[in-house]
Amino acid sequence: MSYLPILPEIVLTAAILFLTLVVVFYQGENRNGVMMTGTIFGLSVTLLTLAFVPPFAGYLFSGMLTLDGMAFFFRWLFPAVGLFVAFMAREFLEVKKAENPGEFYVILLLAILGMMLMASSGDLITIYLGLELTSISSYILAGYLREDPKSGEAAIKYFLMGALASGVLLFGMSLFYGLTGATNLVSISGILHQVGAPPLVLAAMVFLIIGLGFKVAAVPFHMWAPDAYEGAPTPVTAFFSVGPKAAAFAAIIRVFTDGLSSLVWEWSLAFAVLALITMTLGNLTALWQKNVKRMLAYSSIAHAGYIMVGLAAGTWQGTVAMLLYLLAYVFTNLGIFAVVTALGNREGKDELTDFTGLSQRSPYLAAALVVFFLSLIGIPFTAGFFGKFLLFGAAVQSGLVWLALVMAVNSAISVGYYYTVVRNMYLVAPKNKGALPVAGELKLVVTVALLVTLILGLFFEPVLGRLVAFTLPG
Amino acid sequence: MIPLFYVLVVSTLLFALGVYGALLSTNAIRILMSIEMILNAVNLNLVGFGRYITPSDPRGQIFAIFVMTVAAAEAAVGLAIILVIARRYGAAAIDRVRMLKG
Amino acid sequence: MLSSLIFIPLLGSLAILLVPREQDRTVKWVGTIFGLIPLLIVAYLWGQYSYSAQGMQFVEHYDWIPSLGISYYLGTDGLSFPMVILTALISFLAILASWNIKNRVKDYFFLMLLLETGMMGVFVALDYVLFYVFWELVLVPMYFLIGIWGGPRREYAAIKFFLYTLIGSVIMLVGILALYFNAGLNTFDMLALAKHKFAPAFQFWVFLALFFGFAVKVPVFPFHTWLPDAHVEAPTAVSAILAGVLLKMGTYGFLRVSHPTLPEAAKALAVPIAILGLINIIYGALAAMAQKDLKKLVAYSSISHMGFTLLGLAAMTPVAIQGAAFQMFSHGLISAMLFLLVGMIYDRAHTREIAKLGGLFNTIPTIAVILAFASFASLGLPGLSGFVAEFLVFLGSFGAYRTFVIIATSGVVFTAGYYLWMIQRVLMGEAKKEYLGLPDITARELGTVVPLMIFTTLLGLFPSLLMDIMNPAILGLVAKVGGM
Amino acid sequence: MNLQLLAFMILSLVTLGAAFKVITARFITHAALYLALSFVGVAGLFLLLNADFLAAVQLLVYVGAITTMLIFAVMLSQVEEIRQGAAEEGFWRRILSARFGVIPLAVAAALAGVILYLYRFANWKAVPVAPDPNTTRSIGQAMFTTYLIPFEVASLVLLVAMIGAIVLTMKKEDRSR
Amino acid sequence: MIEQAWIIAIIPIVAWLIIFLFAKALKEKVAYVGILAMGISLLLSVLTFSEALGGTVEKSFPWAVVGDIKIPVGFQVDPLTAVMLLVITIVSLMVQIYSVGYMHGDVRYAKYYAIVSLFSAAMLGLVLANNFFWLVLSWEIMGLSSYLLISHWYEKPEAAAAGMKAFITTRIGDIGLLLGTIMLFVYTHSFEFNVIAEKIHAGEINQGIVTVAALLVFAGGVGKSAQFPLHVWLPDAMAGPTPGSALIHAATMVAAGVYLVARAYGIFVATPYALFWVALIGGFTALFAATIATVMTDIKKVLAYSTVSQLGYMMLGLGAGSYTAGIFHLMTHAFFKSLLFLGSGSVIHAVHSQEMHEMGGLRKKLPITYWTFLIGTAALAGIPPFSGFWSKDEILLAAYRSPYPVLFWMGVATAGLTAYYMTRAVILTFFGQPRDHHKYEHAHESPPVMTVPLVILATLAAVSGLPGSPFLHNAFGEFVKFGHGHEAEPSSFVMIIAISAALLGVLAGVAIYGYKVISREKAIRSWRPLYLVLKNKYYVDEFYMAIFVRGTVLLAEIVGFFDRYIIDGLVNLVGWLGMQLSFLSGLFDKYVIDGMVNGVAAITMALGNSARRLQTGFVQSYAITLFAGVVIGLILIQLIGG
Repeated sequence: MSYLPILPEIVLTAAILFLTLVVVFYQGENRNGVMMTGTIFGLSVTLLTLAFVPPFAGYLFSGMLTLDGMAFFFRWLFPAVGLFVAFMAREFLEVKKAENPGEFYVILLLAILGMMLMASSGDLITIYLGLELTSISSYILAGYLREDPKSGEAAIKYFLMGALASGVLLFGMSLFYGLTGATNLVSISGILHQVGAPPLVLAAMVFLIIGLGFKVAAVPFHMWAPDAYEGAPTPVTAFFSVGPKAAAFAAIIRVFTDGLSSLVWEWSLAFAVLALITMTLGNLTALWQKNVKRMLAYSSIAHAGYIMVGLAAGTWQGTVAMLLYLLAYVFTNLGIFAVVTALGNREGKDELTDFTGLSQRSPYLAAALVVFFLSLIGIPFTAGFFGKFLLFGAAVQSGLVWLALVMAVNSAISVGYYYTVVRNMYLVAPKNKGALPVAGELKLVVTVALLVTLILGLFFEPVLGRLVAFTLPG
Repeated sequence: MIPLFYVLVVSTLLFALGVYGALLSTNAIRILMSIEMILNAVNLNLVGFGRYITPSDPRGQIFAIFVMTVAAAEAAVGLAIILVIARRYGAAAIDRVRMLKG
Repeated sequence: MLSSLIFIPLLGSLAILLVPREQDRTVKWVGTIFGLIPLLIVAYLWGQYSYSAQGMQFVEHYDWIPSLGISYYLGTDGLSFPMVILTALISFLAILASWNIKNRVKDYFFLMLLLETGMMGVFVALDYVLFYVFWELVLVPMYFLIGIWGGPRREYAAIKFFLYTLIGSVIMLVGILALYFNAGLNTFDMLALAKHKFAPAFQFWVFLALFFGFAVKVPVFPFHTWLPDAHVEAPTAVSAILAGVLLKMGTYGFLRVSHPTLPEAAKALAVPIAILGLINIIYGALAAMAQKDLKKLVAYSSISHMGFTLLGLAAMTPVAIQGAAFQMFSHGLISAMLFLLVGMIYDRAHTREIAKLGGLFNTIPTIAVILAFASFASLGLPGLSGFVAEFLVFLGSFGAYRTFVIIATSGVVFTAGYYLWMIQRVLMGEAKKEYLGLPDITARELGTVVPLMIFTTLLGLFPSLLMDIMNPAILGLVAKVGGM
Repeated sequence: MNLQLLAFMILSLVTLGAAFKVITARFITHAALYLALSFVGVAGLFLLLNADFLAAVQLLVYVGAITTMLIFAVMLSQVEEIRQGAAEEGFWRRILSARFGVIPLAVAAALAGVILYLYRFANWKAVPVAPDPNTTRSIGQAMFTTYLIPFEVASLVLLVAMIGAIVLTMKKEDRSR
Repeated sequence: MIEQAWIIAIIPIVAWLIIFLFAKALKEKVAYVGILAMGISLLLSVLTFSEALGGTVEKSFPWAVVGDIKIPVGFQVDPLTAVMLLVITIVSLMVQIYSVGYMHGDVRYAKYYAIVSLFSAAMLGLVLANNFFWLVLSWEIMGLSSYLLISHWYEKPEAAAAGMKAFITTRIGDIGLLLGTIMLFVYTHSFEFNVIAEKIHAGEINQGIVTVAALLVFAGGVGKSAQFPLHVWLPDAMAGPTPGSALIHAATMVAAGVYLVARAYGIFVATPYALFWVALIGGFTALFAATIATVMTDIKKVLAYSTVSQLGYMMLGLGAGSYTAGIFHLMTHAFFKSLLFLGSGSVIHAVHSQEMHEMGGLRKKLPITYWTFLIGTAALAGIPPFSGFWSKDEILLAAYRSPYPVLFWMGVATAGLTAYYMTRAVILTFFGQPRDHHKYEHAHESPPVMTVPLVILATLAAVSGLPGSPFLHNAFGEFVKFGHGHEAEPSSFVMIIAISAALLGVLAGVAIYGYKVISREKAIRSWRPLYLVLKNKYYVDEFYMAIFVRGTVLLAEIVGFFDRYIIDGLVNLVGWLGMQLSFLSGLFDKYVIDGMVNGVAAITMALGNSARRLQTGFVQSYAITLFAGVVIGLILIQLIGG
């Protein structure tokens, strides 16, 4: 049983352990910088090894891992996300004078490892463990700024709700174990096909939907998200809105398409309802927000709603649409948060009013932010447009025309709150004068995110082609 | 031989008690305890199913073991966070923690 | 060649980004040059254009996203080529007229060239997604142009413009997607979808969705309230483009998309569209008469003139549609000229209040004479392009809507009324002392207006210049729709 | 009424009773101890369900580690309250009050009711085979073959918990010794 | 030459361009450019006239292809055109020469000459056009030049107002012409007069349509030739420079309406009903205008109303069935009316006032003007042997022969009144004691450049009647006739009546104003109400102003208000309402809503607000929603899933 297919994970673990030692023993003054370069190096090597690994390794370690196209997609996406967040974190940690900046990176890498496992697991146990690894690291990251009361509050709320939700998830998993006698997804789906859909199976499914739904911040289990996003340090919020959320979606796809494929009618309907409520409530509440991070939290909830439309379609086109939308959403959001971090590092707080006159203070960031918002709304020439366009198509093909229309209307509503930021940036004179000095890495992150959003918007074909090839069923 | 249904009844009641505790208490530590109870209920479930559905295979118990380890880790981190809160708000009274809202 | 038309302005806008912020003059020169090149290309294309060829010319067809059937498909025929000429001409003149912009010159010219790319793209795109992409692209620079450089209530006008058009275009997108999925040809190619037979009931709903998207742009009666605000608040050059080109995108949408693809629905809804067109004419003319602000008067006159296009569209006889298409081109020239002149007056007198202006014939004679010329062109004096368009629309729609045409002619009288009343109050009378020292028209300003005057007169006397281009396409369209 | 059933009854009562006391105990320290008792009850149940290794682990991990940690946490966070012996005031009043008392009770009861109702209908595919006598060996064997990956991940979970706890709580005493 | 007759129209356009472009350089010399051009055109017209005696010519070239129809451009030269070419070029030349003196030192001298050249070109183009499309084109350019001319001295507010009034009133008429053209085209698929006429004769179109079309075309004529309902603009048009008025508002442009009826006579003949209306309106306008002219004190207003009346006369002639009579009177009228106008111009030039009461006894001071004015008056009044008598006689003859005797008596009454008010004008201006001595002293004869054209026109006014008279055995009738031109045999009765009406008018004029046998004041006092009505021009202007102008402006105000407050308001109202709603819902909520514009957006804000307030920030409530969600989920899935 060669370990080549999981080489990237092994390399990442090695990097984690090595960096832990560095944190303990390196006493030099620029701990923050050194740790960041170490993390960057570790993640880059992981990405490199991915190139040598055969993407279609199939079922490994007696079903614990299924390394198919989707797993490959996520296994390079998450380290990339890690790179972005690492770049964003350095200056933030320095500005906020966090006590122990080193450990931040170790916990971040652990979280990423957890997410990669979630995406490529073939067994309920590995999903649970991957989920917990990511969640626990997230609780810690949320509360990382000990002095900041908001960070503590965010952590406690996230922790308590997270623990309860994983309790619910576990209960569901135990029920499925009881009903099918197996924890491996493929065997579960085999047995379920014979068993059909007795009431208890449906109940177990509900537990799973809610347990994972919580992680994705689907309404009505989203309550923790706005507080956690607003309270947590900005790079962590960036990570939350992109990392664990995408991993949770990966887990949902894994569980529902591989495991519960026989109940496709039931859970697609459930997700359709969830999608409707989530996107509508997310958009509506976002209109009111004064704090940018809280507004982005609701926007992220709304986008979770849009992604769920892919699930509601219940077809492989839906899955492809979801993956692509996630890709677009991930990089656009990272770009936005990079700008928010840059501004946050200078202004201290993240109120909407701090964005006034940004177009004069740093035109590049302002223009980038406009492009990112356009991508989130789904204006053409941006990645977001094609993401939404595919979701729209998948929904219509599965007959959910009403859901597609709701998505269109929601996109129109979302213009409302993005517009207020753009208005402040361009049409209102800057509150405090002076150009905004932006750290090098943040500019790098914004530029890369901008490039991905635009390139995806324009040359959409290669990405779609490869994605379709990977995730074809069977 | 104890019928499976009885075990499930006990685990469900324990689960319900855990949930009731979590919703009711205002002291963070008490909520943590309730969470532990919920996890215990799940373990009971797992072991029960292990015994009756797959007696020859230790699958259930292994799952339970992993749940335990995670529960331990969770408790550790949870308490650490609670201490951070306690330093700020004195007692771990959750209801005073209401800065983030709206 | 068409791609160069679209992407040279884009190149220009990027080039401007490289020019350092404080060198206003270089920014202006770069802008003007990149404005001029498309005009030269269009002239060259006009030479190459074969009047007899049926179907599309200068076609460029590459796969963009084959799995979804989206292709980078450009082409132009009798319907779109005049619009391409109009866009190139008016964009260049608008850029030329923007030389007196003072603040944030670099951003201004960047947005102007971006706007030109968007407009050019709309008229040459033959793929729905490409069409929608350029349609939206026009929206963003327009919002900023009005929002940043506009008049006192610019923010309100800008967001009103943005919301009206965005909602319109979102509903239009739903219509397009409905076409795409219902046809099941897995392609967004306009011409292919036009050949596909859709069920009449389905056609009706999609036509309504598309109608809403285009009607906001034209603007058709109930959705027009954004136009006066947008015009009054927009800077001169921007409102010249807005009136000159943007309004034509709506009617172009009808001719290129709604009528050929959904003929039954177009025929069924012909009468309501004719009525709306009629309301536009009369309502626009009367509202113009009541305006106190010179620019608002011209804005409402645009609504009235676009009413003629709608009437022509509804009649669907070759002559009527020819008249409508001719009106699109001629109104583009005339309204752009009017807005440029109003801008010149505003730059000098710093007011657009008709009551405050007066005796301009003596104070700024050249501008006054040209404004008189433009007003006469606009009220449809024969010998100028306005009359030819209106006459053809009347001629073509007389058969189908006898009573509407007769009522519409009253609109012509009202138009003559408010224009002459404007000339009397603004241009004639004693020279007012506060306007005595004003400088008359500069060479640059003259350069922006003279080409438009020449074109208006040429087309008035020899309309065949434009009609020969349009004829084959229009005959094809009418044959496709089955005529009234 | 064979011996096993009786033992099961007793242990269940112990577990559930202790659990109830955890929630309703007026002093947080008492709650911690009741929790430990509940864990012991559960360990006993494990024994009955032929999960002897698990019972031992339960006792070690839950009763030994987690409860002690809880008590430490209580000591660190509420040392003054405990010194003055102030119980959480108005405990019972809160239990019965609408906002805190009734709604949680209703939710929990409804949850239990629905689950039990569903259990009644479920037909479990029980396998009448005798249980595996030597669970510890089979657990050990499976742990390092089929469940190797989860095992490694569990260790990483523990690692992250350790680092996290240290990072969050360590006082800033002078590090450069 | 007849083949290239269109050159006649092009020369003045070239002159207009030269003047327009090089106005600054030429300064004074613009006049010579205009006069030279018109001279050449006159020569060519004479040539064309001589060739036209031989036969008519018609040529057309493809001009524009519109959809499936082809619009041709073409010209034709037939007797009517030939005569009109001559008349236009002669009068235009005379006016341009005269204007050198009259307009000397005017602030916009070049602009004046540009307008006159442009007008002449348009008028020549009109008579040459062989199809409705180009007719309408030159028709409107004439309208433009008349507008420019009337508002030439736009510093004066009444001139600007008069210009606008002229343009809009004629525009209303033009709409009729336009609709008529379109209607004819829809049924005959052609714009050319001859083709349309043939198709109508062939009976391809039913009678009703033709009548309506004819009446619509006639409406165009009514507008341009200032016939009854649309005559209000001509008197006010006198605000323009007199020579211009002489050319445009006396001789040629206003005659275009009559020319149009003549040119489209083929259509009118096919519908007797339409012809009757033409005659009726013509007759009525003639009488109506003549009565007003009798009380006018401004010399130019008298001539203006006289023109309206004489145009009515021509329409009467055509309407009564005599194509030749109408055109003959048009020719003679053009000469003597332009003579009278130029004469009055030289009087005004001399005394710098248009009020006849400030004149008097100018006979000695302005001998040439006096004698030429006298000849013009005689011609207009219809005193034999002057031209007016012959042409008026022809029309009366036609009216007498026509099936409606009332027309004849209207004509006779008008003839009488015409004689009366012209005599009154002559006496008031040239005879009696000078009423304003200061002006009398300064009065001096106009320079030769003004008097020479007067003399030429005077001779023409005297002589131009002869071709239609029996002496030259009705040469004019032979040349200019419609179809085979049935000529009503002359009746001595009509001639006697006509002469006696004229003489009676002159005697009445002399009696009242010359020897004051009947005192003017007593006459006015006795018919006070009639006098007032006439003085205020039957209150037609006031009526139009009240109904149409005020009505339109009021309607415009309503629409403007409606648009600004109702439609726009609807959006804002809903927006405002929505905000109030959400404000109420957020009453105790301190967040101020960031003024969302769109009503729909405001409603979504209200929904958003309530959703937002669920987020209490209290962990307990989060946990409850989580587990409540679980319970509800379980129940729902059973209901749906089962």
